[in-house]
Amino acid sequence: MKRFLSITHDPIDEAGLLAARSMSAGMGAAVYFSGVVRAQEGSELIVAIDYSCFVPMAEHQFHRLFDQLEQRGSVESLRLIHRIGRVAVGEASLWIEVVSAHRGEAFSACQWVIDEMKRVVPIWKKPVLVTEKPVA
Amino acid sequence: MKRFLSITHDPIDEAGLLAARSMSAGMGAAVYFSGVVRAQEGSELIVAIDYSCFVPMAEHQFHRLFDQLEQRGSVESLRLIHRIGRVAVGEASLWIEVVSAHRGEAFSACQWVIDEMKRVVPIWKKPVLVTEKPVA
Amino acid sequence: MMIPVTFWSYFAELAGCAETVVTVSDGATIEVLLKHLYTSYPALAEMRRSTLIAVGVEYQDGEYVLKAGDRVSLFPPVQGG
Amino acid sequence: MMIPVTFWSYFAELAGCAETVVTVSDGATIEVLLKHLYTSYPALAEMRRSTLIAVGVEYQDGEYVLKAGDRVSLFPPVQGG
Repeated sequence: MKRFLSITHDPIDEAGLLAARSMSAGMGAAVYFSGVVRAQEGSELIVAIDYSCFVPMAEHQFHRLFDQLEQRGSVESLRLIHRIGRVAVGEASLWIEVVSAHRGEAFSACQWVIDEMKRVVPIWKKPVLVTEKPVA
Repeated sequence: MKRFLSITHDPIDEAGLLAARSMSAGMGAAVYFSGVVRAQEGSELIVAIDYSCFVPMAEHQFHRLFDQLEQRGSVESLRLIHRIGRVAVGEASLWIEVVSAHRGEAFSACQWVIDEMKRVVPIWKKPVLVTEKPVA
Repeated sequence: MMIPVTFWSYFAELAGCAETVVTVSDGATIEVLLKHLYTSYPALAEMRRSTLIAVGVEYQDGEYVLKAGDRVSLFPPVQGG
Repeated sequence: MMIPVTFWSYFAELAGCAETVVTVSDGATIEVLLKHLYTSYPALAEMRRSTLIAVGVEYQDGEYVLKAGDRVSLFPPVQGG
């Protein structure tokens, strides 16, 4: 299984990621997920989310998940980018692409990775409220 | 619900579709599916699929599905492009994007539209075998 | 009443044509129209269990009562995607 | 044995610092280390039911026996995405 993981402060370049996609002739499905910061977190209006991350552990836990997925044998490629630091409302914090022979596998693998990530990958959110002063 | 439907002979321009995406501040999830023609159809090696379509009925049936989705109220935008005519191996025949507040809704709506399409939208496939002569 | 009928996908190959016209009496159902059709196109009769039927752009079944101006479509299971 | 401990996310705010060092005897478990920690940082003790513990980059529980060189992390439930 091809894998690409990036935990980065940079904005997620979806167009660039798309342009770099490769699929072999046996593959029939690509499923993407783009998770975007919403203007509301619970009942509060926010302008951004500050993501913090224990990076070495996050990378290790992501690769453990990828290892498990690889053992299923149905996914050709998985690319995942998680942004950390301040992510403004309307910007993507997470982007995942799964390439597989069939769509069922691609959809289920993509959702599985997100579910498992939310269980084991050490990343945390801190909402930046509308009332707060911006960080320079 | 914003909707965009195109049944077209032209190649699917994923980059252009991505660039044209709009999401309001309340939306947190975009799920995309790209369905690509595989080199094998059943047990036979193919070079392309010829898609035929009863276009007015296909459009009508797609919009009936979109109407049902709209009644759920959770999807902000749905864009669907189905290519018809000859689609070579490795090229996309179908592209769908669903934008929703939450990822669960976006994933389920995207899969539901594909499942229902395969049940009711009058589009048919004819594989072009490796041995066949190309159509000029 | 003359009802135009269109065959889609490989049904056109089985029928040997993509379109035909069937004359039925007023108040005839699709069931009646199919009986006429299957006499003329026996290869289609063999596919009857996996035949989808539309009038205009809506699916209908054998009990549908045909009206002047209806256009009928016959096709095999759909395969989009 | 001196074990460095890191607090992540709002656990650092509750503790008032992001890192500390706890001295435990050889063969001590994480359970023992937590007892020391919770005496010094009572605000963390209140979070114990929703505390995740890692040694290095792997999750561990209270029964894990600490070794020289281990680095412990304490943090609240994760929230990626």
